[in-house]
Amino acid sequence: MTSTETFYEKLKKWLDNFITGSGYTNITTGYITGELQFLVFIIILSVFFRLFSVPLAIILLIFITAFALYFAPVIKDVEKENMNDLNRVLYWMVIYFAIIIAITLWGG
Amino acid sequence: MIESISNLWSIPLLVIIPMLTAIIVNFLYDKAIKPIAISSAIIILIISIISPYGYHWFCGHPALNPETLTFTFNPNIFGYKLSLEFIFGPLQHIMIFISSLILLFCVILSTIGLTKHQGPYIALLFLLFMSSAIVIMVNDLYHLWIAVEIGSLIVVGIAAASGTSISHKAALKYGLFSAISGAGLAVSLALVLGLTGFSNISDAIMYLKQFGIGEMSTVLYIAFGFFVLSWMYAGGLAPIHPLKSEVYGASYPHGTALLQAQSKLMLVAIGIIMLRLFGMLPFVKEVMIFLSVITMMIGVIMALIQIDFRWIIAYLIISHSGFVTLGIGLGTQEGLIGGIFQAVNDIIYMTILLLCCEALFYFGGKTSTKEAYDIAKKSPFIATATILGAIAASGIPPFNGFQSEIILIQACLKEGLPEIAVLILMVSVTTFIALLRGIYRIFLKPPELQDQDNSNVDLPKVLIIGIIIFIILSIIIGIYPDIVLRFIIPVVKEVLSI
Amino acid sequence: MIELSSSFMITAYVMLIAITIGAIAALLQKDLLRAAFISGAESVALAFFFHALLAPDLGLTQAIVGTVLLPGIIILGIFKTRRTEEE
Amino acid sequence: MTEVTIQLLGFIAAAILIVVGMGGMLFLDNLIKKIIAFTLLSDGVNLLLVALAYREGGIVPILLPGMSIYDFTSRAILIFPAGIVLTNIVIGVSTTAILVALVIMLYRRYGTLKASVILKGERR
Repeated sequence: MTSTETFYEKLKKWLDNFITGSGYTNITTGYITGELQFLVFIIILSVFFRLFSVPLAIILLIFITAFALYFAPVIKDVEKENMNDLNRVLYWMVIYFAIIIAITLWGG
Repeated sequence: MIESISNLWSIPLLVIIPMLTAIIVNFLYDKAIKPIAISSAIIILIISIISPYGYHWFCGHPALNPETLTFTFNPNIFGYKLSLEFIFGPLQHIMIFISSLILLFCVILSTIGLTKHQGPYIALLFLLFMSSAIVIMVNDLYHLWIAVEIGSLIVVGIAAASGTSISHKAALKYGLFSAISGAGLAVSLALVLGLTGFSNISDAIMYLKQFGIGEMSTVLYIAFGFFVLSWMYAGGLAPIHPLKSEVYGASYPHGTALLQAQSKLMLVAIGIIMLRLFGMLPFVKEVMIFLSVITMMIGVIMALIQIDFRWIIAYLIISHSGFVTLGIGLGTQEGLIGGIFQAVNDIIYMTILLLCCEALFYFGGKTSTKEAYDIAKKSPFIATATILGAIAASGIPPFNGFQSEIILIQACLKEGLPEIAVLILMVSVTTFIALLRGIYRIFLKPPELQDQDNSNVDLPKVLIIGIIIFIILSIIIGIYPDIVLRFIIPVVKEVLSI
Repeated sequence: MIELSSSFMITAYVMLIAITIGAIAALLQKDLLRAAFISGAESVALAFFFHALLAPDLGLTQAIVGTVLLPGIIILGIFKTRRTEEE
Repeated sequence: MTEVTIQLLGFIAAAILIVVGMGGMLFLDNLIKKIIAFTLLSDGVNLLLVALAYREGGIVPILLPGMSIYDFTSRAILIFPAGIVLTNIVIGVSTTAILVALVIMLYRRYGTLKASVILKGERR
């Protein structure tokens, strides 16, 4: 199998992931735009590591890009995390309280 | 500003008139509701315009002597530093003016749109205005906490008033969290009170500046954590934004206009208080910036994949409150000016979009992109207004969104954070894309079936007048930003000078 | 004066235990009606604690609100819905 | 070893109430149980504020006839948290009432009290 064909297979799989499920029909454009936006967002966020060290930031950037492309489409997971389920929100709340308690114990 | 012992007349009126109207309107019959509600909304608008600047004090506590750093227990009343205080300054002037303008249109629209349970709903609208007026005027932790608690209860009521099962669920979720975050805010109030002994925020800051924090920085961090929790909750920041976006999407659009004005006011008020109280701790500003960046992006991405116009706007409101908090989190002069100015602009252009969304209810009540189509042929005015609102929201000159976003971008570049400037641009562009998807589907797509009834729909005159007024405001602020900035700049200088 | 404060101390110890047991027991009950009653009893202990902390006015308010009003509202809700918890 | 005072006991009881109430609100599934946990939580916050106001050897802040005002101001416990606690009790009652009303309305529609069924996420 040549490299062109594998690339084609990858792309087809990626598109199939959109078309199955609720992403089909009139919000496919929204899904694809959101996907690209999110990738760019992650990459830009990872650039912030340059405030500590520039070479490490470049390595981190490459790693994050590779991971994001490997796990694509990310938008499905983003949507699941942003569900209006009460337990989702409670999960974030528990994490938040865990951070507060960690600060308390660490500082005290 | 000259400090005088006499209280300002307009501050208690701004709190009491909404409260009295709410009580009266709640018990009245249909016919009498409309004139009383509208006249008292007009009175509030007039008071917010003509009121002079000043203070209102409630009670006293022993003053801190700056030289000896001891408390003076002087029974003489003038020896007390008055502690529970409200301020009516330039910031309060502009914010309360805009939210009372929205209140007026909301009240009139709800007298037209609602058929039953008008009285309690209008009472809730007035109480919501009252809580937002208190939260922006407040300078002590006690009234801040009361305003946040009452505000979240009223939000629960307004969300439930819409009457569908989605809105009931949204209201219940929001109510359960109001319990947690209200308790958290009370705990942080208790911690600040225990650390400094002052409930007045200016006094507490003076105490912290004079004595330093020393060993107690952990306690201040916990207080900051609970403060941030109530900030996230009241303003709808990530990661608990699904609560607030659901409330925005589930309540009536004109109610959402007032709700988003209130939550922007809460964001500005609590954000400035947090910046003043905890600004000297390390990592505080970074936490605020991080939260706002996440909110900006997640909100706009979620707006892209919605299929209902109401929910698109709901998530865009979440996303654009990220701008406000970003400006406050930067903590510089440009950042604060940009953040507060963005809050004003945001309230205006989101109100345009929400009033257009309200107009869709008169065309059969369908706001989903799957069900509604070809509204532009029925009402070209609404289509034009929605497109103008979308342009204003995405920061294109000559509308007002441009002016505040350029200030924010400059502030980010000055701080050495060009990535955030890029993100702001991305969010602006994506806002336009997300809105355009909805606008194309609803207004411009030709009907699939030909058996459409082409009967004329009479939009209420007030709705059209409201949309026109807010578009004019948007254009005027976009061309002459100084008419708002001259209210904001002195306040920002005063905040940063303390 | 010393006896008064030591008696307050004993009150505080007893009420601390009562509050802890009451709070946990109220949440562990399967029967919601009984849980509401136990939370009312916990409110009484809290009212005594307020008294020991030199806030008798708050103790009175808490006693009235916590034993009558709050369990009343919750019991009203239980009568309108269902009495036992689903598994 | 710090000396055990009433204030310390108050803080301990408040911490227990806050932790139990918060845990109940976060982890219990029954909606009525969540509301009961909320009343415990607000009780805990009230107790924290009242314990904050306490001072050792203090008096109840009521100015009795014949009491010197200097003596009163130097010994009376803080009056300010009492105001907050009174407000909190009232707000707690109204919050509970609103939540119970919403739970009743949702029970009529769904026939269950489980939060994991009623408040499940759904695609719009």
